[in-house]
Amino acid sequence: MGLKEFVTRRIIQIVVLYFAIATMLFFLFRAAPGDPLAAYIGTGFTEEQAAQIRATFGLDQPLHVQYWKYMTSLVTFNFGLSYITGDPVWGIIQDRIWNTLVLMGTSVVLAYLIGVPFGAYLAWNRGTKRERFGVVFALISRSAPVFWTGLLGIWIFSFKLGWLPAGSMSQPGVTYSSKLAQFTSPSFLRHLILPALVQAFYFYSLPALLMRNSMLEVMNEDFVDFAELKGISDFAVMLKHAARNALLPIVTAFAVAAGFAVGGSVVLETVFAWPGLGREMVRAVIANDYPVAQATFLILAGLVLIANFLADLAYGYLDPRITYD
Amino acid sequence: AGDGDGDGDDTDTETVAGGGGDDTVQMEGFQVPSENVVPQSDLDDAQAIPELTLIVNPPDAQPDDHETSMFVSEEIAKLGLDTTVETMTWPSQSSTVWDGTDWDMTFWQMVGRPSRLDPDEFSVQMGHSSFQEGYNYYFWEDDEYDEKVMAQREELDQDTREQLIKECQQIFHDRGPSTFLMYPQKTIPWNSERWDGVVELNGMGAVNMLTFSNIEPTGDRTELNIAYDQELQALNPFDQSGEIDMIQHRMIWDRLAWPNESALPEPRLAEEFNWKDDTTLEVPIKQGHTFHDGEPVTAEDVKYSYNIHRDYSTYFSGPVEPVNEITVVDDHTVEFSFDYHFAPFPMAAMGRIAIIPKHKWTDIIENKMDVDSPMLYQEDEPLGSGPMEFVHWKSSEEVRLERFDDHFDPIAYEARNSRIIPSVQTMLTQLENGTLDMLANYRGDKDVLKDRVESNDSLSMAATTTVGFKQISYNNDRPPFHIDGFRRAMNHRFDKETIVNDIYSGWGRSPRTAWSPPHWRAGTTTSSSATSSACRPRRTSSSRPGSSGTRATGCSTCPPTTPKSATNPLHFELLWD
Amino acid sequence: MTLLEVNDLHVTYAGDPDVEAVRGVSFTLEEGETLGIVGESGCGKTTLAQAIMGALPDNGRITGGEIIFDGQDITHLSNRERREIRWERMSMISQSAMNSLDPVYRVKDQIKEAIQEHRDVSDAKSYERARELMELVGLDPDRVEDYPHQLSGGMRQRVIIAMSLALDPDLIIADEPTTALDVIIQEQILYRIKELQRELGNSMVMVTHDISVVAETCDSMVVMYGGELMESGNVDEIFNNAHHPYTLGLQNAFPSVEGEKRDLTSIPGSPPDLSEPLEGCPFASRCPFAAPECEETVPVQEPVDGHRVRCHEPVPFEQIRDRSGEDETWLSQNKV
Amino acid sequence: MSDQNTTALDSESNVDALDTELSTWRERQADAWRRRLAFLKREPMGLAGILIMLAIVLVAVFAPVIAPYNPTETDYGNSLEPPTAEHPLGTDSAGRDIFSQLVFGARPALQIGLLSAISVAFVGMNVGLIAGYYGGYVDDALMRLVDFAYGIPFTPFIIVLVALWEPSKWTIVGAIALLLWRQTARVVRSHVLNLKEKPFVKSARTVGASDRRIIYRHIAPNVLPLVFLYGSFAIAWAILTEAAISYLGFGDPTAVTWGQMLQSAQQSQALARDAWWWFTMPGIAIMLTVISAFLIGRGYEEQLNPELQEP
Amino acid sequence: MAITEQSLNWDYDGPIMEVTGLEKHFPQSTGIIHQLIGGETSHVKAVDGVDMAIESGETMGLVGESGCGKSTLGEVLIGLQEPTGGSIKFLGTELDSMSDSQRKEFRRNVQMIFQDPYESLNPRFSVEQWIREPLEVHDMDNQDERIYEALERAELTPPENYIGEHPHELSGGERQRVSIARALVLEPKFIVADEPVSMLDVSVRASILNLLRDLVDDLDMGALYISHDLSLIRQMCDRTSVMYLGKVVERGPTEQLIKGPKHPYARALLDAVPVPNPDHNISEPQLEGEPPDPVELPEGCNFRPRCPFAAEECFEEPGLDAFQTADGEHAAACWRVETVDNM
Ligand SMILES: Nc1ncnc2c1ncn2[C@@H]1O[C@H](COP(=O)(O)OP(=O)(O)OP(=O)(O)O)[C@@H](O)[C@H]1O
Ligand SMILES: Nc1ncnc2c1ncn2[C@@H]1O[C@H](COP(=O)(O)OP(=O)(O)OP(=O)(O)O)[C@@H](O)[C@H]1O
Ligand SMILES: [Mg+2]
Ligand SMILES: [Mg+2]
Repeated sequence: MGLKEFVTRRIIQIVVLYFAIATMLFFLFRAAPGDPLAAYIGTGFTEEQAAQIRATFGLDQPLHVQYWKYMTSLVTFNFGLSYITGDPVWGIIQDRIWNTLVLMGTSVVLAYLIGVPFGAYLAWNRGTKRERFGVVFALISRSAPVFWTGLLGIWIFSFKLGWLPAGSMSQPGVTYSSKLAQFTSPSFLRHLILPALVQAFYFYSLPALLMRNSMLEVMNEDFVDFAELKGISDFAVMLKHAARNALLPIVTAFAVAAGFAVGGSVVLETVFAWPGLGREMVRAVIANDYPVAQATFLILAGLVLIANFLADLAYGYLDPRITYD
Repeated sequence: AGDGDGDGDDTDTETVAGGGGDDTVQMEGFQVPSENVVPQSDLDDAQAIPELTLIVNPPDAQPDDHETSMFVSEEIAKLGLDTTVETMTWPSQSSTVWDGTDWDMTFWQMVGRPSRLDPDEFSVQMGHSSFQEGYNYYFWEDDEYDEKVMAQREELDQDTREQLIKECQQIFHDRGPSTFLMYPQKTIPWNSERWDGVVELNGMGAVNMLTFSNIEPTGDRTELNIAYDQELQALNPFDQSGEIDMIQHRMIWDRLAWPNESALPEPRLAEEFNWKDDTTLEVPIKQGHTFHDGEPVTAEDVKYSYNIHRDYSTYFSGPVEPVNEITVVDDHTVEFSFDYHFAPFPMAAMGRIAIIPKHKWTDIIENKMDVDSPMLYQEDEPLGSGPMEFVHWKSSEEVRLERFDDHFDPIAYEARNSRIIPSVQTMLTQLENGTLDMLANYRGDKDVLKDRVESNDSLSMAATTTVGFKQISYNNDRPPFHIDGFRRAMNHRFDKETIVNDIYSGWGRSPRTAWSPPHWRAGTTTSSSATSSACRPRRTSSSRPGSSGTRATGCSTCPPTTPKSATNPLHFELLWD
Repeated sequence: MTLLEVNDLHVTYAGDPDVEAVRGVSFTLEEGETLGIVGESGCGKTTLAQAIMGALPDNGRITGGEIIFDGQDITHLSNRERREIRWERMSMISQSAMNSLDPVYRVKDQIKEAIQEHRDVSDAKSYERARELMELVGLDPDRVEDYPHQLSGGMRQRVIIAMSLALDPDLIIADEPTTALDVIIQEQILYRIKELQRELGNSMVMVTHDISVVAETCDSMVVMYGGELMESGNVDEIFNNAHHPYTLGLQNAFPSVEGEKRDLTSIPGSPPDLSEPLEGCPFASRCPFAAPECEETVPVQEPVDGHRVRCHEPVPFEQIRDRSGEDETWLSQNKV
Repeated sequence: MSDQNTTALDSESNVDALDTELSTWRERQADAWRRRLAFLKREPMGLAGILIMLAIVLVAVFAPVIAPYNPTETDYGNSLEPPTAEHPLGTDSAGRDIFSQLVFGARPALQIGLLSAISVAFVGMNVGLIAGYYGGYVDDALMRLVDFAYGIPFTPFIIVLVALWEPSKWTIVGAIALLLWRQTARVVRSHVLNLKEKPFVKSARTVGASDRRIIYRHIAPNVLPLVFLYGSFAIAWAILTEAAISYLGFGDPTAVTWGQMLQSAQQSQALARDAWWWFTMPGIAIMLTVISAFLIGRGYEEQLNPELQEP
Repeated sequence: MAITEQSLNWDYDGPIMEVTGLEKHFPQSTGIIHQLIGGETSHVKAVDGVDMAIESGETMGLVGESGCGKSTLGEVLIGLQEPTGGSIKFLGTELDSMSDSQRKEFRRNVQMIFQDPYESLNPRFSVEQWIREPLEVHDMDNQDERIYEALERAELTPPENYIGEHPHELSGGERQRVSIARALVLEPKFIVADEPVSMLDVSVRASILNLLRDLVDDLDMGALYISHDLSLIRQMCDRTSVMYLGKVVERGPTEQLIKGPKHPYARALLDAVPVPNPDHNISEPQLEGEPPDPVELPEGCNFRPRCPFAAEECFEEPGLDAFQTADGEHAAACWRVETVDNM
């Protein structure tokens, strides 16, 4: 099977999965107890007005009609109106997708940039005190809840030292001509440092520990010994053969990491008041703003699926043995 | 009930003292009718009640509220009743209490809002029997009350209206469907080194329209950065449900009227209010004023703006309901004719309804709305005629408004950035390091705030007692709370001074009455006195709640908690103090 | 001329417990000659090969003796010196040659890597050389573009052979190059190796457990047991005139398609534990002829009939040779 | 081995035989255990993990004995006290003893951790076994289910579930069980695919063993260590997740959990008040528990995977 | 013996195992899309029309290159894999038409010994448990006795020493003996041994081979012995089939076949076996390259593309009886047998 067919098949699979997840979500929310519109309707409305509002949100229609509308929204991005503000949901969340992507992207990239060499270093120093210490350190950062390290980070770097902003994404009152201008502005980067580092501090341990294990495994492979036999220098063997092969499982893990990163945005963004999807989702869930909650969830799920897909592609690219079937 | 612990003298005195037995403040204004003493037979019924449950939110969100509930519960226990405190999150509390009937007592709080400055809102919604689905969630009914509270609505004469309100308060107090515990103070810190002219509005606090039209930068930073802890819901001139939104609205869209320093409606876009007779109000508007896009503001716009509230169901459909017709007299004059005389109109409608550009909204309503309700339409660039123009709204981040230079009442600074910062800690840090100039709704610990403000020369703080309050409500439909006397016994059981001073560390005021005094009589304080107003009695460790009788001694060097303006007419001082 | 001389070599693996895998092995290899090393699994063949190549695992160390290659003592070389010899002068086809190719690089890149690491050759030149080598080992030169997984086991083995020839080394060490392959491929590969060696004139050490492979491809041979050398010498000599009971046992355990069918004998028992120091002959416990002295003293390597044997000769060699062909001889030993 | 062969022998030697048999059996069992636990000697980190976990379990079991105060008892007079002799780890803003809260917090942490681990292990193992063993459509269907679970963002899903239903630890455990089995299932399946081609499984089939027997007697024991490994990771995940959920405000507010403690520290501005004892301690407790689970898992993994072992 | 319900025909005096036209084709995995657009699935023809009959007490050798389908044939024979065509008869009863109880009996009576002694025992079972399992599955009585007996037969003596051991405590040869004991404990009538000694040390190979041979003789079993090495086959087997790309190309008594192979492939196979004789130097291989994948097979004789003798006629498929000796025992599927013979 060729790459093209593989990609087509994966895309079809992803689309089907996506719709399945969406369906689950739809019924999950319908099955939830309570009137979803209670928050919006409040107490100031008559029955008639309430009914009108219900109609506005399409809640008066039979379930299958609602379901159909909901499913089409996945394609049209017309996720309906927020129960709280009445605004189109897509308008509320579209910017946040970027904000989340930038933060999570930065932290995952950072995590990999730190973690992979660190893991390789650990494997290289196998059996030494340094390695042991390194592993424990990685495990510690993996055990500390992100929100807690986030709090500590804020406490130290913002409250105590005053070096970094304690949250949000920008200086007040600044307008940017484009997303690019925004995401490259010094003020934005200053705001990005702490949350990205905190998240990366958590995430780097996954590639680090995996890289270590995978390196150790690869270092036992015959081709590594053989490369040494060929008279190739130790460093070149490590880099060209051991690390290169050890990277393969790390790529797969990238999908998992990205998945957790996307999910973890919920916590991180709340701690750092980052205006992203995760924080919006938390807000929406607390406020019973179902359309927004559903839409953010779906976007997050979509991001996870895309990350999985990209990891698959990258794996296929990196590992010539993958034959796409 | 009251016969359990020898402390029962509260129930058999005819004159009820507010708070604990040794409360020295006399409630001179109140006569307690003798039939309100608990009849023995009713009490027998009451004893059949096994255990009373008091619902309160978990201590984490509001530790003081929780502590108060614990205190209250202990006090009730002293009456010989079994009580427990049940912790519930706000959603469960709301569904149990608000939507349900299976509850005994609940801790409840209402926050101060500008519209609540007029006693109408509280007195009607919390007391009128038709609001049992609403704020009268405790199922209280009183025919006399209903009659009086509706009568004040139609009363044009302020003095008579005050009298009616006072009578309503009296009835409410006598029958005690819920016990008022305190009026909390709203604490608002700002950077007084950079900003001058903060107005502290009695009953409201420092965040109000007067502040934002008054305030002036002292240095070269001419943008005001103000923090909110929540996202605003909409920038829609017909939807003002969110507390956060209100100032933004008022900066973007003018109203015909606005509340002055005494919280009385005062002409704004209107030149004057001209009651031609009981049911006709003529309103000339300021000439030469334009919307931000340069189009003139005309009488047509005013009529159009008001008609939307009549045509569609909005939050203000109520206040415009008595309006029979709106006529454009000329380009700058509209005339409202009413079905009956409607006294609250200037405040309830003219002070709140935004004037929108007809030329923009006709198109929106005809062509652009997805949903048949203008309340649900969000303009990309909200357009009004207020002192500030909309620049951007980055959701969850900030709303930026810039000065509209052609306004008839121009402001002295160039822009206002409303930052959305959910974390109290972050807010505070940013205020301290100068990123922020003011915290619009600091919900954190007030002692912490005070410490920070005191240790920072550039910061000031206003602590204002608001019209919001905290109360214990009883389920009036359920024994033993269906007995007036029982409720009143409870009412007098709790020493509110202790609660305010010991539990809330003095950040509030103990009430002598139901809801609020009529705030149109209240006044303002200028920012100069505000910092010191935060001074309050220090809690001493010996004055524990429960050790009834001991009370915190006020800090002798401090002025009274709430600053009083010299111009405060305070007709109802008696009720208030 | 002697190309390789191994004198009383000892190799120990550090561990818990330590394993002394090679225990005093000596032999010489002449230029252009092929030497076969045979022995049961675990007797230290690979260790010996790796020691010569200087490619012992991290925990392995030469603890005694010397290796002299082309007149140079290469027993203890620094990494850098070692790298200069490796592949340039001696190359290795390892036991696990099938897995010796890095799965993520094309064949050409791996051959080129071997060349360019040692010689300053242009890309184009080394690519040409890669194709040339592929042809040499009987593969389609276009397959240099393939990834290892696209080749069959036999082909991969050929690629490794091609690679080992890349720099035309003096010595090729082949450690069981065909064990994992079926007979047809085995024959093809062995034949190719032999042909190339004849053409190019390099020496070779062929490690295997299959004495028939040695018989078909080697000039001289070394029989190892329990880390020690049992018998060594000319292949013809050893096959026709073996002296050591172990060599004889091995021969009798081997089936053949040639000649009349005969019953096979097996050597009961199992090889010694190399982590324990051994007094006496390592084979003593399995040897049907063992005498008390066999258990006590290590026999010295003695030249007998044109080859060397390490045996106390508890009974005369003629007797040993006669009796070792019978099953009962071995069965009479008490089985371990 | 007792059977007909020995019946002819006199009873005394019979008893002797039984005795020696028993003692050799015992030795064998002891040996087996020694072997199983031997890795601890080689894996000091794994040992540390076990010791920490053991300590936490003890604390949880004897919480009422250890804790000096009732963890929910408010004492507003002693609020926000830094550590003293009376309150070894200080008090929170409602005067509740931090140490006692920490001690009682070990209970829900372990409950959630262990229950999640068990359910994750149970579901994951069975799905993996069945998918891997039967292959074909069963495999396809189950693996699509795994893909499905992988497509769902973890924390958000749990938030939705917990928010829509009751905020209790059971909901959290349920939600974790609903998702986290995916990894176990995948790993187990790939091992089963491998194992079922092994001659010893083929041998069982040749002998006529039923599918159930093959799956649970032959294959399952060989994937059990893996399941255990992922189970230990599930403990860690579950505890971290519960903490995060509580922190975000979706936890059961009346429960005494470490996450809930951090949530109330956050709510009460413990940072601004410099009440470090309040917001550091629960974090450290979470970390210790989680890291002990990781250490155990990792030690075990090092043991399972010879390549990872030190030379 | 506790076998109560003997529904197989034990008095059958034909070959114990007989297959005709046996086929096992594996579909090549192709993508869903490929299938959706109606693409045809190609097949790996691992076993492609094999006829074979094995008598009781006889060992049939199966020899061929790697990948020619030997293991597949073996596994199909004992019912580990379902054939895609042809028939298998055990004691004259068609496998397909067996009742449940007959199938159970079939299972009890056919066993297999695998190549890799390190993977053919469950690492978690003790020797006793491992050997007991078949007895449990078939609910046999006198289990302990049977276990001892089987161990003794497999020359694991004394059994007490082995019974409690776990696989990792055993050497390769001992493991293979345990496998044999397990196969024997049910007293099967037919056994497949798939390269049982290829991973064992030379010194123990002989003993396992001898053991297997003796067992087949003593227990009057039928056996199929699989290997790619004719020298091992020679030690074991009475008759031998040579397999190439899923087909048997030559069959005959082993000695006869080794002395005079008829099919060019059999010749090549024989020639490739190294001989422990120093006078015998390695000669140029008769076969170049490797067999093609059994997916797209050439027309006519499978071996044609590699055959040095290939001629015009070879484009037609030869039957196994294309060339037979007078007694019909030694047969080869080759058009050019005579030419080959004369070389
Ligand atoms: N890295 C190592 N560490 C410890 N012991 C080792 C190591 N490598 C090999 N050994 C031991 O050294 C002995 C000799 O091993 P070696 O691989 O040289 O044998 P071999 O003759 O090549 O066997 P085979 O025929 O199985 O390849 C064996 O007992 C083996 O277990
Ligand atoms: N389950 C399977 N699915 C697809 N193809 C298979 C399967 N099993 C075997 N084959 C293919 O069938 C052919 C015959 O395989 P088989 O294992 O029977 O060969 P063999 O003769 O036993 O080889 P070896 O000597 O290497 O063991 C090979 O091409 C193999 O790839
Ligand atoms: Mg070796
Ligand atoms: Mg096979």
